[in-house]
Amino acid sequence: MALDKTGIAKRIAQELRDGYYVNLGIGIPTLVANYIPEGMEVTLQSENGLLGIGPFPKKDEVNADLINAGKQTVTYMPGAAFFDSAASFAMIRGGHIDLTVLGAFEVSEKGDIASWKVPGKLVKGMGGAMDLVAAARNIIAACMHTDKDGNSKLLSACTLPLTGVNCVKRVVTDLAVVDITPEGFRLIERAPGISVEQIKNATAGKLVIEGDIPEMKL
Amino acid sequence: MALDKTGIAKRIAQELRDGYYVNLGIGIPTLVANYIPEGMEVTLQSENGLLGIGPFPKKDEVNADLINAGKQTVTYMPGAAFFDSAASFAMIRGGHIDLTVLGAFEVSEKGDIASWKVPGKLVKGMGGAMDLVAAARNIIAACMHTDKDGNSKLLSACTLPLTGVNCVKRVVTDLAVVDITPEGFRLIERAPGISVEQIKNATAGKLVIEGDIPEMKL
Amino acid sequence: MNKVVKDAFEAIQGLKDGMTVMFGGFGLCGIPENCINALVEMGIKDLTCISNNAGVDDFGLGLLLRKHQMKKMIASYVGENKEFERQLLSGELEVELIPQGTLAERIRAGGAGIPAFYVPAGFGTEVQGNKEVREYNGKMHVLEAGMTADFAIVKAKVGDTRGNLIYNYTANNFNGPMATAGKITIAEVEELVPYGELNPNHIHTPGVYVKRIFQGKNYEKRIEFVTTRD
Amino acid sequence: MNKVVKDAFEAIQGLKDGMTVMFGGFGLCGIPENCINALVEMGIKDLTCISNNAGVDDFGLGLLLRKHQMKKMIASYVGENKEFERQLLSGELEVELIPQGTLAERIRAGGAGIPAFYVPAGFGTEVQGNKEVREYNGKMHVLEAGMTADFAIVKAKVGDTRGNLIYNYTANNFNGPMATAGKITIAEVEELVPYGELNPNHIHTPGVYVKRIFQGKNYEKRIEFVTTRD
Repeated sequence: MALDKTGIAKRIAQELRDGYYVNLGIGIPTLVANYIPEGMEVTLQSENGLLGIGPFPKKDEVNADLINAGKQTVTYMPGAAFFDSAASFAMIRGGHIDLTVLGAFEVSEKGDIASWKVPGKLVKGMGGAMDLVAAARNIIAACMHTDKDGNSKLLSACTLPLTGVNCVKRVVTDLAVVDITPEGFRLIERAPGISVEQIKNATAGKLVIEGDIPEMKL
Repeated sequence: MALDKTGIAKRIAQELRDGYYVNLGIGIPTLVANYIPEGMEVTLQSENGLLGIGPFPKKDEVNADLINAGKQTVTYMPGAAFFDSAASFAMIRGGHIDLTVLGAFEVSEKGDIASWKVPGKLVKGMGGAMDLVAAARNIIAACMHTDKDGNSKLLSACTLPLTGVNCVKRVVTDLAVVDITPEGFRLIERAPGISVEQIKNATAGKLVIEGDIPEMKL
Repeated sequence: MNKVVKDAFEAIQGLKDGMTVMFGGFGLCGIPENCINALVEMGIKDLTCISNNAGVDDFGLGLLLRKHQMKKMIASYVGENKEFERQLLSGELEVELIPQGTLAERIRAGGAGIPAFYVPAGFGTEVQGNKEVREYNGKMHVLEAGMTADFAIVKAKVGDTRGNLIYNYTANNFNGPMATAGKITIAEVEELVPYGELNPNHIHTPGVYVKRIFQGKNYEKRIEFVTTRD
Repeated sequence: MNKVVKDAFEAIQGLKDGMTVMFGGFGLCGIPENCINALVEMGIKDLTCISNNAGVDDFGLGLLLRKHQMKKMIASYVGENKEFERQLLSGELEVELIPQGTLAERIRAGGAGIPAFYVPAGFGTEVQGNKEVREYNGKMHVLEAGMTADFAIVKAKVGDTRGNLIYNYTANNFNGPMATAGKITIAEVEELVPYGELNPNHIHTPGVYVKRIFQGKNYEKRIEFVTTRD
């Protein structure tokens, strides 16, 4: 069965390693924070100037001066640090964040990502997404494998305005985990109960399938 | 009579204005701090990361973590701020310092300054001098008018390796105050008892003399 | 050296129609509420506003929008703002979108006397436009320009009478860089203390950058998305 | 995530002959004494050292010089150091002098993913060399490159077990920028505290930059010029 958003988040959480500094985008990526494995120290960065995001506050802890990049109230973890936006993106641009997880409208087999603008729809802006994808050492895109009309989001080339080129390393969708390789999308894992054939049919870009493709363990 | 170093410092102190942020170089410029007019608030910047240098410490106040750009122990004034070297030179380069006073080996009539290197002598480095002269909005060079052999330090063109080009606005020497103008050095004031003729003879670059030249009031 | 002014109205003196103004804040967090309100009341118009976001319909920069005081908005994300949307679609408002990190660095560079620098963000996207590109370390970069403004208006938690500022938590955001990049920088603070009271090791913005400072009042500190776990 | 190491010897593991190493400090103020001493004791050689200054004959980087462990020194001002002088004149030591502000900014840029940027410093001087120049705002500028190192070794007053650092007074200097620019950054601190003890608004170097941290010992904190008013 195809994963729901929570399932995608759970699978992405398996990419975390002890000591990682991670930036989670808005949407599915934010959910990853709920599935950090017990005992693992992962520090979440918020590009508005916080290293060490904590859980949402209790009602009486809400502080207008303490929000995340999605403008939601948050708390901070022991060992956190605050800094300004230039310092925050210096950290991102300088490659000091181990993993970035971003939502995507489309991903190409070359690792291009489109995530910020749909022609004809009102443009709200790219926020920090272009900086994150241009700089992070390790970028995972999180999205549904197809849109609600069944059109693949994993393409040979993106059709929407790009957020960044040649940057995504791995895509985790409701159907599969695929890596970006010089040969195209390489199928790594299937969602539980999803067949290779289903993934193939849902992927418009070149899909490399080698050997047995294991099922995700969630 | 030609001024001594203290006299030069006293004259330069007359350039200070209330609220100025000032960077004083090593040597004569440092002495300027002793002659800040009573009641005037002048904040001294030290390029190693301090805005608000205080007087030298008493013996029991000496702190190894608190030095000026000349590596001397200092104190800090109420209202001071500390920052790192990149931030300090961002402040300098961004033109936020009102006045910079620097020692000079030579100054040209175009406002070029040589102050860091004498061929044949061991080079210790330019430190922050090149950054200061390239960026400060208002640069006063402090030096003797001639070297000990009587050679002028105010030249049509510098002979020593440059610290910066076209940057000095005013030169205060033991003999005179001169401004850099498109026409050359323009004589502004004479040291007490020094004649225009003496200054002319001591100046190798073009010296513009217009009207009566007043004596400095020290 | 008296940097202390009475209130926002005195602080914005000289801020005229057609000027370029930076506003600190991220969303509604750390915005200079008092000065924004004073600009609205004074009706200063044709402003080019540089701010990461554009406020909401009835708060923050949204108030300037509602009174048509903005000619152009330079931001990274304009957020949920219906009036903004309307003015953009009708062509009343010009908008320039800049990646957030590039925006922050352009402002820092403007304050630091760096006229241009290379960043990887935006390469291969419409942000690249006609900008120069160059490869460094096997990766393409875009040449971006430092940015300054006629006025920069920032908000801090505490300030002293010499203009030293300390921000609180994530309310630093664009306030720190912007404070360095205004030809005239105004700081409004929740608490103004005599100079000498702040620990000089804890200061985020040294006073040299601030020309005018005042203690603001009636801070609403509205929260865009109150999200709690209980 | 354990960043805490036992001592300087454990901290410098992997630092090998021929590497490029940044050392924080200005003169003798804020230098990583423990790591310098460990490098001397280990005899690691052919180092390219990036530091604003070169220490004095019998302290700081002067100790590395004395044992001929330095191949090249990159600095803004080498100061009073007879052995340095001797090695320079004899050609044993290569020296590259960089204006102090450009050095600081190149290091900051290296840590911030900015491969190149324009500054006015050095234009028309021998520092310009073959670098690209360009006019901005009526003033000539020189293109300078970001700078990183195999190791950056910094010293802070207080640090926590997650690598967050707070510097004291002017002992921040090059430590802050360098902490961001090492492929591996080592921090030695006078006091190491459990994470959570530092006020997150007061941290100068966020822990993300620091890979290894330890509490140093026997700090001499020598002063180059003790100058008093009494």
